[in-house]
Amino acid sequence: MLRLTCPHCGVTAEETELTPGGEAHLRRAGPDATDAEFESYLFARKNPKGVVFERWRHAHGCGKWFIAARHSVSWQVFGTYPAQTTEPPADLIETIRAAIPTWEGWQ
Amino acid sequence: MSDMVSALNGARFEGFAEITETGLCGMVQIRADLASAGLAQALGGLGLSVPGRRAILSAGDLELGWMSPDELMLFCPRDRAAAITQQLAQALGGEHAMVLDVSDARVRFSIRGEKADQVLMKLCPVDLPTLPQGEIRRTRAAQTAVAFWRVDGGLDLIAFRSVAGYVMGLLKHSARPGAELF
Amino acid sequence: MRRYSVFAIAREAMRYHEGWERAWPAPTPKPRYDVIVVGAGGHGLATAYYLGKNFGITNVAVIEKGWLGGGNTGRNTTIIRSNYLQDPSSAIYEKARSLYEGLSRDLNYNVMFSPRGLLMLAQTEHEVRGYKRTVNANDLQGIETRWIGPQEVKDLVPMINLHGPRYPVLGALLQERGGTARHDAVAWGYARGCAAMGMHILQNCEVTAIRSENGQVSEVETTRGTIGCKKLAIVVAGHSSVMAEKAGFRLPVESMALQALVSEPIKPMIDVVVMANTVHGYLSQSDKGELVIGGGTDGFVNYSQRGSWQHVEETIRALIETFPPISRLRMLRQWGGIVDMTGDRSPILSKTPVGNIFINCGWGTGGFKAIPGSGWAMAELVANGEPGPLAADFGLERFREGRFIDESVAAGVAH
Amino acid sequence: MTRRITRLDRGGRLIDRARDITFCFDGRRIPAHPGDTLASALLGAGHVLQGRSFKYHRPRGPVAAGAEEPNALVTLGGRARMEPDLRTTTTEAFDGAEARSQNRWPGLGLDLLAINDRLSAFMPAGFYYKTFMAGRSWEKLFEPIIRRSAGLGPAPTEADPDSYEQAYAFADVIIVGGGVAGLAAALEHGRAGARVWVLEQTPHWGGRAVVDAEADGATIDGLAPEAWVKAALAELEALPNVTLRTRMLAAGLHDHAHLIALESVADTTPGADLPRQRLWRMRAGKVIVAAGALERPLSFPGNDRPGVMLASAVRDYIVNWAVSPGKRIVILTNNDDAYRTALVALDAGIAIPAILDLRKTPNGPLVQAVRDRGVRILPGHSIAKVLGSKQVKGIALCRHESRGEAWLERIPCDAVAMSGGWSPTVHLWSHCGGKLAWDTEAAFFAPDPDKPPLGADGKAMAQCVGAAAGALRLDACLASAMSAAPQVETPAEEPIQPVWVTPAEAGPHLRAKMWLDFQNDVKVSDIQLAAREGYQSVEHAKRYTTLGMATDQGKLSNINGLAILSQALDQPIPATGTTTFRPPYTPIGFGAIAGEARGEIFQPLRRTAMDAWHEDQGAHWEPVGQWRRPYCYPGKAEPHSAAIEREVLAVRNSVGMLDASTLGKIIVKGPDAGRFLDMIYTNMMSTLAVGKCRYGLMCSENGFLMDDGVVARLSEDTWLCHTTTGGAEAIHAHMEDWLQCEWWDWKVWTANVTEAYAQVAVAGPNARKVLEALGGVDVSREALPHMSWTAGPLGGFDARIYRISFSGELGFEIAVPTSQGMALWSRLLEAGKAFDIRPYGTEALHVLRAEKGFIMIGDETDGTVIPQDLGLNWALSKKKADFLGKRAHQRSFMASPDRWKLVGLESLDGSVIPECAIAPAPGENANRQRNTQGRITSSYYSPTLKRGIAMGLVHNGPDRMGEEIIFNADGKEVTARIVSPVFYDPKGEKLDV
Ligand SMILES: Cc1cc2nc3c(=O)[nH]c(=O)nc-3n(C[C@H](O)[C@H](O)[C@H](O)COP(=O)(O)OP(=O)(O)OC[C@H]3O[C@@H](n4cnc5c(N)ncnc54)[C@H](O)[C@@H]3O)c2cc1C
Ligand SMILES: NC(=O)c1ccc[n+]([C@@H]2O[C@H](COP(=O)([O-])OP(=O)(O)OC[C@H]3O[C@@H](n4cnc5c(N)ncnc54)[C@H](O)[C@@H]3O)[C@@H](O)[C@H]2O)c1
Ligand SMILES: Cc1cc2nc3c(=O)[nH]c(=O)nc-3n(C[C@H](O)[C@H](O)[C@H](O)COP(=O)(O)O)c2cc1C
Ligand SMILES: [Zn+2]
Repeated sequence: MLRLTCPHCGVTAEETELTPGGEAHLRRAGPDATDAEFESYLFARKNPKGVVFERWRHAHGCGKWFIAARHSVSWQVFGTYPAQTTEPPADLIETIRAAIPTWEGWQ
Repeated sequence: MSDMVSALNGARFEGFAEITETGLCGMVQIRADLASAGLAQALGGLGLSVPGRRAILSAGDLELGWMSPDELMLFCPRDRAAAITQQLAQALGGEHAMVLDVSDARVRFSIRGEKADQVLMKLCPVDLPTLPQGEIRRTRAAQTAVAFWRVDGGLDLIAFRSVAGYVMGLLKHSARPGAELF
Repeated sequence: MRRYSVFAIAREAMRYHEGWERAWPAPTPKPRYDVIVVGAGGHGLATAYYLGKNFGITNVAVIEKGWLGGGNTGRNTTIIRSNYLQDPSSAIYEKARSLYEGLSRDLNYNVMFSPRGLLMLAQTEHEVRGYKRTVNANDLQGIETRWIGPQEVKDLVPMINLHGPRYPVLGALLQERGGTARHDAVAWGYARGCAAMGMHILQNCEVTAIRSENGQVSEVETTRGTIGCKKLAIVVAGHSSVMAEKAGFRLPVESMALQALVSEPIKPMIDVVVMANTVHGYLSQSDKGELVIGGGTDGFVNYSQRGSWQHVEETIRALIETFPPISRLRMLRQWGGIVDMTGDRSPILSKTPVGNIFINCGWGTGGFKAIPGSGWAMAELVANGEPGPLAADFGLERFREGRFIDESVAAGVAH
Repeated sequence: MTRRITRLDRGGRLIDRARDITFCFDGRRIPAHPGDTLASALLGAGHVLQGRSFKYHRPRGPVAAGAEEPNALVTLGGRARMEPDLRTTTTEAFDGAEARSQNRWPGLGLDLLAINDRLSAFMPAGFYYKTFMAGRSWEKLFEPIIRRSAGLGPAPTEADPDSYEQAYAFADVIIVGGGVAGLAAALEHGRAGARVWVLEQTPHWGGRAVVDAEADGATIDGLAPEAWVKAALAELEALPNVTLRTRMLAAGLHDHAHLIALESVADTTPGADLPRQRLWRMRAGKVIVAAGALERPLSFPGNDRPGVMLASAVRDYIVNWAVSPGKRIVILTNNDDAYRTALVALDAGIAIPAILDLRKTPNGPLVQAVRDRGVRILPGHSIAKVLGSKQVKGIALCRHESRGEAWLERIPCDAVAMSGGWSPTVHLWSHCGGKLAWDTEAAFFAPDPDKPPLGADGKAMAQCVGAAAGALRLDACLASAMSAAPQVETPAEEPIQPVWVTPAEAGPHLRAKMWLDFQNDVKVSDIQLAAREGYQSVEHAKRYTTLGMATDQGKLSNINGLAILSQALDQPIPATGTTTFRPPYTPIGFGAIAGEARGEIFQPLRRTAMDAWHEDQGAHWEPVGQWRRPYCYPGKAEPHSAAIEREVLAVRNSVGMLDASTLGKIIVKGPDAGRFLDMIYTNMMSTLAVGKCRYGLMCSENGFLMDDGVVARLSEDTWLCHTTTGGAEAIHAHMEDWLQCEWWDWKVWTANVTEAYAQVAVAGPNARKVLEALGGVDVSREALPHMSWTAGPLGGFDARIYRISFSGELGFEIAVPTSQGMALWSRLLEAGKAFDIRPYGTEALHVLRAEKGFIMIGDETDGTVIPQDLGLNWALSKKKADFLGKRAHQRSFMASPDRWKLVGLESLDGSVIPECAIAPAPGENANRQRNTQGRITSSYYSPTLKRGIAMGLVHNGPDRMGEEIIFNADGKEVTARIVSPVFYDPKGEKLDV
């Protein structure tokens, strides 16, 4: 059972206090999207065996959504940051690059 | 009002710690930009200031807890809740803020005694020994959401009102005489 | 290949069983095959088997990165049923179940199919309606199921607590010829069957890259060298996204850990398989005596074959509430598997953006029961290049069209 | 068989000889002392035979003295407290305990199923895969036989009367194991001020060192280890930052340094009003595994006979419990450590007729010490056969380098102590990915310190010390655990000689008598068979033979098994590798895993303010999510159907009241609230006038209908959204998700105030009169028209009143603070008396709404239904550029006109169509399934119309009004006519009064 530090309230919460919310940084496809764009937005998932950017809600806590960068095999946590952003913070990207030089990036 | 009843009507249990449902308690939920001057001023009117992250502070019979980056919970005597709600709402009239009297949405328990911590150590995934005085911790107790903080002689805990019976059941189970952890 | 029988055993007993031959050889890879199946789980092996048996295609390699059957096929709770609600699902699961009935003889390998009866407990009015609907659907689908009342449930499962304080048992959906099979034997039996047709099973051979030209795959790179193929079937369950990425497309799939556990062995305690979906737990007893228990899935991407502890707690809590006597049994071992969850929780048997690559995945928490039927349908898809009726509704295009096959509507779960 | 009392006159460091207790074993009274295990007391009373093996039902005695015991399993306690499969070696004896042997019939001494042993030649590993395939012979005949003879202990049949609990703990360092290494590590970290927990599974501190020193006289800082342990404990106890716990098993190490531990609290005092066990969920900065090492047996013919034991176990029984497993003990070893057993045995007056050392020239100080005491040491010798069946009577001696056919001598003895070397206890290290390295010299897998299990920070989360790290010698052991290690005096030892099979050239006949997995009856020959048949991966071999799958999980012999597999495959041991180590270390009880969650506190039960009243009225409850709601209020002996009918008619004819408190209530406020709700709902909410209510629909982004409810506009910038009972939390979370993660710059606040208000629906032609009787705000038709709300005093309550209706009758919903809910309820009952007001439950609610053709989330919808299917197109705003679900509805399958759509259905004979019936259509599909054209979504008897009514989804239904179609349910056919779904008051005249 994993533990993540909520960037909003600073609590290091265990999984039972959190709710997972799937892949982060998806771009919403609205009414004008093509079928392919809409399908991709709703379903196509990167699902990497490696670094994942995933949404979590501190549900049994401050109730806020945040994003965790985590390794999907080792469960190493590279960092967490508030969900109110469209891309991961630069310093976090640096941290991950340093840990995994072969990492192909978050997109 | 005389026909008001709290969830468990003041139920008590004596175990290795003393558990009491504390009866009616006023609770006012405030959602606002916690950094706004208006909020500080509005709270100032009650002799309160904006608590820091996860802090709970008190002034007289008021307590004010930090619930999230844009939410506070004010605890007060039940009969003052409506007035305080109004007062704050008015004071915050110009802001994008929301003040609600949610007094009856929750139930409050007191856990008293030297071993009060141990009651919650059995229910909450929280490092109790390091919980400082003046911090309010939101978490879960077994399978339901709670928040608690230290007070003189033990801990106070709030949970949703509908599960008051469940939470009392948990606390009683935890505080059973002879079942101390240490 | 020598046939297995009681006489063969008796003969071998006389010479200390020194004369048995290998169930499947360990060949060196050929440079090229007509079909490469990636993944020697149940679905991959069954695909190869029916390619040979139904279509005469035997120049086939099944490539496995670890040991065959070591994926989810070797770690599942072995529940077999076909009492699904939606037509496409019940068709393929019933095809599978009916193949299970004769599988031991077909493979000459006892897979211990045990149609001991399967119950899905209804513990809310909502579940009652869901299961009654399923019974009615099954009737039209040609699947034998029936609704039974609480007393009949009690007769089948004497240790059940019908009157749980929270969720009384209101009845159950019973499939009398649902049950279990010995999971490893299914993989081993198919592997032996494939080997008998001269197919190659290449273990410890991981596909590391897929080479395609003009939208057609030509060869795969593996840890045992480059191997060419005319067609490629990807049947790797939890690793489907990883393989799809190598082939250049994304799937509507997320890989998550599903956990299971067994108790210490005890004398027979429960003769049927019971699923209790309101409280999330399912239970059967293996022939060796351990209770085989399945629980919940983590809701996040996880490739670790471990899972989060709280799901074990949830499952055990639920089961004790429903089966109080198990409280004094002990957990012997817990483990996880990486399941591939699709956008509608139903499987994918499909053509792909790459012309001669076919994919079979998305069986998630419930594909063991489907192995023979899925292999059958997948063989048809690979051999003909187009899906047959069993696979027709499970194509990838359904996500674009909004044509979901959602089973959770009745059962709440999809195992 | 004669039983001899083998309790020694002196010694027994763990038992309190001054006190006597007794327990029962198979009906016999067994004397014991506090501190005994069941095994030690049974052995002390001469009961070597303590169990039967799984497959062949061979007689078995304990082979070990600890957690690795595969043989000596019993059932403890009776009736509701019966617990099967307990190891006698780790179960504490207590006064009045009742133990029974298991897996035997009729008795332990005479077990008829031991016939399997005679047939063992026909039952090698995996024999069942090769036969029983004819017809249905497997399911009908063989499987039932196998099932009955498999299994171990009996299945409990009653509910467990005991209670359990959990606890959480956090530490910088958690040390697993209270041997000298663990205590040394505790001193190291405790002195440095870290928060330290030390967990020891047994009731005792000190581990092996204290026992071994009895033999070799080793000292730590000049002290006997026993004294050193005492001093260390005294120091640790004085440190406030150190917590010491015995009887606490570290069961599993999980990701992010999550350690699951099981504490035995009241196992030996059944019936005490205490939690029996406590499951700890611990988080550590680092876990130090100081779990010691496990001795390995040797594979020789007859090594499973009762009386054949691990050499260290023999030593433990003598030193710890003053029990001698035999009067004459032959020792078979490949290392020096077993000589310690000889020394303590000799000191206890036990004869050692011979030590068979598989090495050619053993000569270390320990060997010398034994030789000096005149013991016959036979280098290069081994055992060709163990004589005796239910108890060792002697051994046949042979050369190790032989086929074992030439017996050199028979040596009478009543026990054999064997030692095949040691394996570090790496389980916890390995649970979460710590890797192992094969140490050729020492012949064991040890933790590879360069490949530890990693924690959340990507750094090592565990470390092994002491014997668990492969530091077997006492000096190395302590040095590995502490930076300033104490001074250790301990004898030198010569290297072990790895031997996996002895005699070395044993033929198949003898290899079929060498046990590896004692419990599951896996022999050397079985592993070799697996290799021969291609089950060559260690994981295949495990599954084919069941090696290591027994209740000891291979602790005893897995290493031997994989060494033999390696030999068979002619590959080095590391190339074979180990099977996966999985939690728990030893089995842990389900009761403790469930913790407190049973009975009343199994799950949260949500109750409204009026719950107790409903209970008093004898309401029949229905769980709705975690709430419970009255389904109906049956009178004494009144069937539910009658109660429901009565409740429906009360509403139709006069007035009824419903506890609607569970409906979700979400406040949405802010300058962007209208815009936000326009996205969340399919219809337009921003245009709702203040004071008005509007029914709204919500779709998921995928287009499916997810919730519905009435929205009220409270003020210019505030709306109140009602949701379904089950939906409140989910919809609130859904709103917050969109607000926080997509439209975070929109100025909107939400709050879920569901629990702050009790809500009562008053419905029926006389509803207004009831409200008027209470007095207060004007609720007249003019002041409060349908779909509007008002606030003000009502009967002295500060109430909000919504004029809405889910029954089709004049209806009000009154919300007051929850603390006044009961008071309001009582006042309404009181005021309604004049109109014979009746409470009604959820089922009457369902019938009432169905009569009106209102949809119900969960009935008409099931997660695959879109609003268009339900004829709710009017609620899909065409004016809005966007809302959740809008894009989804444009996809071909959802936009298709060719869908199943909602209609009303009436059976021709007026009967109730079975709920969930399905309508077949002509023909079959490509998979030979009957085609279908519709299904029933709701079906009720309508007390108002006195006939069955139903709603359903039918292919192109609305275009087929009046058509008859056949539904199929429960094997019967019912013909129904397609009609409008609004059965009652189609013009809505009852509402507008
Ligand atoms: C705990 C658990 C309980 C379950 N319970 C049930 C149940 O009761 N009933 C039921 O019907 N289903 C159940 N399931 C689901 C079922 O196990 C799976 O759906 C099914 O086994 C999938 O089979 P498969 O052949 O597709 O995949 P797998 O058996 O996982 O086989 C895929 C294979 O592909 C290999 N592979 C992956 N990548 C590569 C590569 N790059 N190169 C080469 N090989 C590769 C893997 O090593 C693996 O062996 C359960 C699953 C789990 C985890
Ligand atoms: N000379 C040899 O061949 C040889 C071989 C093995 C051990 N030894 C001796 O054994 C001693 C080893 O000392 P040590 O401290 O490393 O080990 P130890 O075996 O003395 O102590 C380990 C302790 O850990 C406990 N434990 C094991 N698993 C546990 C779990 N999961 N949860 C809780 N407790 C658990 C055990 O009950 C035991 O008390 C030394 O004296 C060493 O010399 C010698
Ligand atoms: C149906 C079934 C029954 C099992 N029974 C046992 C058992 O009796 N003993 C045991 O040790 N493991 C048992 N296991 C678990 C396996 O040992 C193993 O943990 C599981 O297949 C996952 O593999 P892994 O742990 O090697 O990753 C069983 C597994 C399954 C699927
Ligand atoms: Zn937080």
